[in-house]
Amino acid sequence: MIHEYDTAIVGGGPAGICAALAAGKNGLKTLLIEERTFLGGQLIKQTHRFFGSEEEHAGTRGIHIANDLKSELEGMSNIDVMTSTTALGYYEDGILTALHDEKMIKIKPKSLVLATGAFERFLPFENNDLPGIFGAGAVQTLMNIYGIKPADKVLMVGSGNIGLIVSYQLIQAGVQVIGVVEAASKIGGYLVHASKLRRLGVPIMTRHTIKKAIGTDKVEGALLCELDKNWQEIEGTQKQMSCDAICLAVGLTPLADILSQMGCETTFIGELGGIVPKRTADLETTKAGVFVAGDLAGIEEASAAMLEGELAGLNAVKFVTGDERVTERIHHLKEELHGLRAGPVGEKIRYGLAQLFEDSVITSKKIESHEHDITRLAHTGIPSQENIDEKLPDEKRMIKPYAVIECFQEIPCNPCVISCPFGAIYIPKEDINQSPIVDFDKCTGCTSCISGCPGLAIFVEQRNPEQRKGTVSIPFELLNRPQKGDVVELLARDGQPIGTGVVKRILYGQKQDKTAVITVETDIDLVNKVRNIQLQRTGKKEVM
Amino acid sequence: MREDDIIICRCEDVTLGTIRELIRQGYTTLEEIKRIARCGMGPCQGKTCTPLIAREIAAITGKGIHEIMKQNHRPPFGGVTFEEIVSGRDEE
Amino acid sequence: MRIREHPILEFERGKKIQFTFNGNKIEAYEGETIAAALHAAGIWHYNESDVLKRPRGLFCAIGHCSSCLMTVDGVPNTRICVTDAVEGMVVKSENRGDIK
Amino acid sequence: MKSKADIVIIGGGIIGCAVAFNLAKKGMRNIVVLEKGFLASGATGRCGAGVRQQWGTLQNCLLAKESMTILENISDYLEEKVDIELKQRGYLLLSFSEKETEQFSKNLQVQHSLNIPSRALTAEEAGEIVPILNTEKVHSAAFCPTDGHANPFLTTEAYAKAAEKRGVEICTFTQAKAIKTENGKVKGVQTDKGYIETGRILNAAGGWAYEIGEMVGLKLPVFSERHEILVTEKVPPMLDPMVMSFSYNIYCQQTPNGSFVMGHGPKNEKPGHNVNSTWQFLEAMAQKVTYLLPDIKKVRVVRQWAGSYNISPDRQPIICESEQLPGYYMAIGFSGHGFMLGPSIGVYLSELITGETPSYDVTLDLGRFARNESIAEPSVV
Repeated sequence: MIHEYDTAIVGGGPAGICAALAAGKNGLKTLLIEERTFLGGQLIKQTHRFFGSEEEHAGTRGIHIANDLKSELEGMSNIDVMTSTTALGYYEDGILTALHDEKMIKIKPKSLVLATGAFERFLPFENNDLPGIFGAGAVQTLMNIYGIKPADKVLMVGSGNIGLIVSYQLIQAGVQVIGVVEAASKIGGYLVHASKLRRLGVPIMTRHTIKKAIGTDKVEGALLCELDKNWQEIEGTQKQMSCDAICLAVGLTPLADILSQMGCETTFIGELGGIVPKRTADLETTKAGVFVAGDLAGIEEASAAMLEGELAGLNAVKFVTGDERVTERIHHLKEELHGLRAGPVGEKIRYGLAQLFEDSVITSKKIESHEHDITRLAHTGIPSQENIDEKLPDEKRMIKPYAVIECFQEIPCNPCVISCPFGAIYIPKEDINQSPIVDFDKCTGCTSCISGCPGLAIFVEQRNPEQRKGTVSIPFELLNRPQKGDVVELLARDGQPIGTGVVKRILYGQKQDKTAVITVETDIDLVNKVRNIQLQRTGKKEVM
Repeated sequence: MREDDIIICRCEDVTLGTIRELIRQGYTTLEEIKRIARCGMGPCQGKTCTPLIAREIAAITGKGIHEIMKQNHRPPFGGVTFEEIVSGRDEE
Repeated sequence: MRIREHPILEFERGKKIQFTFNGNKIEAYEGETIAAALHAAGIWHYNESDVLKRPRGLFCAIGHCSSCLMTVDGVPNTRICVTDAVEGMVVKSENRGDIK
Repeated sequence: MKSKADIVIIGGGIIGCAVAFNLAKKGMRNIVVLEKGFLASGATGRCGAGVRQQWGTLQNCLLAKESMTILENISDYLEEKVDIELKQRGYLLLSFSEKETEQFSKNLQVQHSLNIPSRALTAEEAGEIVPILNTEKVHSAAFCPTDGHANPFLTTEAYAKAAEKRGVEICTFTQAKAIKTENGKVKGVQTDKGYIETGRILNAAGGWAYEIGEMVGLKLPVFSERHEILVTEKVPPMLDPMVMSFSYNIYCQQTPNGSFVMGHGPKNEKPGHNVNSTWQFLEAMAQKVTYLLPDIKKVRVVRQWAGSYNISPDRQPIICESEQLPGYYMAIGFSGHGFMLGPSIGVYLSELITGETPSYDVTLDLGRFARNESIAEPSVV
């Protein structure tokens, strides 16, 4: 038999689910197929809160977004979901074959949305196939889906968002990360993620690469070297590090095989991740009625994938029914996407899309860095004192609690604005890409914003010059959470110990959603230096 | 650098040394290299090796990656057993 | 090793089951893939590669690379990273020295 | 690219490369091979790779046997150490009826006259050679242990390399666009990379043979037809010889690396250049092969593709110089057997071109159809 549908969606990640919801809510008989046993794609491996705006679920952890989307799907009777189902091929008679329930089934959809996502790149170095070398996705799958510790000591290769986030997740899972290696001269991912790692004591080695994995039957270490400006090894810079696993996070490539087999035209655009489909701004490929969304359309953040999914789904609705009522929403989604990509971190994707749409105005310009004055931060993950000073109120104001937002890079994100009950945080020009600013006249130092920040980049300080003491409140989402009254070791932005302090308050309720807000009291001079704490090995409660 | 200890295609065990030698011999398309070295014909169907080989071809020949990355994708993706095909045929 | 305590996540494990890998008993929980259970048991080295006889183990964990193929209940080339463990399953490494 | 040549060969498959090598070996200089893709990118590289000597007509048996002899000694023949992955593990032909068995015994007589070591088998004996065979409906079988298969891509490459060593210019990614004639003679070939002056051209364009005929106004009696094929994942050895059935219209072999390659002849296929794959082929193939070789049912198909058979009226190749247009040679209409006949056709055609007495006494000219001398080969898939 042949299963007929108005639209079939291949891939049950964020883009595919949003496409299915958009199609289903507008009355299409919809089929969503997903290769894995579960829906959610990469979302279900994401323990961090999402960046972006409220519309893309910003401030919510990926795992929770996945659950929200799944329960929305469950309520839709006109959407059939087939998990453990692999799309096998698309044929000239419009039949999509899929492996489902140990059968090769035939599906005839009137329109198609491909949201097959991406796969991880591999890296050539000596012994790159040794057991213990894992893709970042594999590491995330093991620890975040199955709850299995991937290794004891891991070297991360790649400092894009995936490399940085997975490193942090490894530490959350109790794994030691011995360092992050990055061949470029600057950290690739969001700098707030890098700062998060640095204050946990993880070195980020820019302009370094892995030469060789050491070991016979499994990884025992890695040989690294430094690179010059031409990406060549600098003699005499080899160094060996001991580890039991090497995690590769060197980028993603769109999974375009079924798409090109279908005869949709593709093109190579490095900025979008490799071979990508040619498609319109409405995400329609060169084959009428075949749409793409998510990483397949170009590697981007999950927030963009969700918007694209809905956009593709609505365009499928328009294609099948001719219904114009979705047009307004389509227009809105395109504006949202435009907004997400408008800032400096969106430059690569803008440049890639300009090549796709042959926009010579943009492609004639070379990508330049607009990141002013954050050079040290971009190289090391640690902001300079000048950067930090800009974020502080004047000295008189410091006797009352105030928020310090150590967010220096223009990234599309605004949960801090929403989290503040006093309206004290604002983003200039209402441009989601601008860095947030604290209005110290309104800020009460209530710490609401601390656990709301996806980058864990907000701290609340207060200084008491008379007693030469002060307090600092920090976000904390690791194991071995200290208790009130504990004497803890205080760590600076580079993870180095700088003294001790006493835990005065812990907020760990529903509102914090597992990101504890811990307030420690310490010496006044350390207030602006403390960015992490850890239980002292012998640390016992202070005598109260 | 020991090119023969650098694996490009995990499925068919093809090393960087082999790929570079083929390119030097004049095989400068993915399809030719696939047919000679079998990389891309294994279980993963070229997902991991293709971008790496394209990069090598580009580095040695000076061709743009977009020119090189043209190749055919053939179904059934991920594979399907004969039994599963027959079961689908008989599905009512 | 299985993670017992995690600052963000809670793992709901299924029923405890057992299968064999190259004759050795391996414990798993229902819902875990074979690869996940092997990893938890500390088994990283799966087999030797076909031609160059290099040691191989888990790599992508999403069924895309060919690193984890094993014979499961007699079916060769099973991607153990996307195949759930089942009570009593017989899993064997593939060393294909006999093919040439 | 040369601007002048003694012959321009259109098509870089097994035929074009084998002819080029043989001509060069005979001392012809200035040979150019034009190939619009890479070598063996057309029918040669898409074929089932088998080489069988079990035919029903004497001339097919002869050409196949001579080809196999060349392939068996390919390194000596090309004067270069090459590996074409030749494996001679036999062809097992299955008969499912009295009538087919009768045909097999007639074929065997023809084969034995050329000392081809084929023999008749009972169904049980067939089952011993292929233990996974379902012999339920098998009436009898025929087996030739020296039949086998080789890697088409490596074989074509080996010929091409040997030809290049002897001065042949092989232009890949170069397409013949037009053929210039003057006063009924071939004058040259216009390619997308320039013009080559030549008095001789060879149409060895496989699936595109008709179009290369049209370039000079010839309506060649050939058409292209899609034939599909599939390959499985690698599994431990299960099947030694190539198994073939004319009544089931299928062939199936397990290659040395462990994967199965199989295909079948299509029904009601429209002539044309469509080489898209179909799901219907997968279903038809799966049904047949799981019946014949039940143990294969758990093996995964990992890739399917199609290639063009260039089909002639009697499903036999047409090898000759055009009577209307001297200097225009053709090696077309192989109807699915170009790879296995390529080596001997290379010899035969080079002799035709240089005007020598051909080594083989065969009738393959275009005129045979007008003379009602079509070849009646009974055993084709």
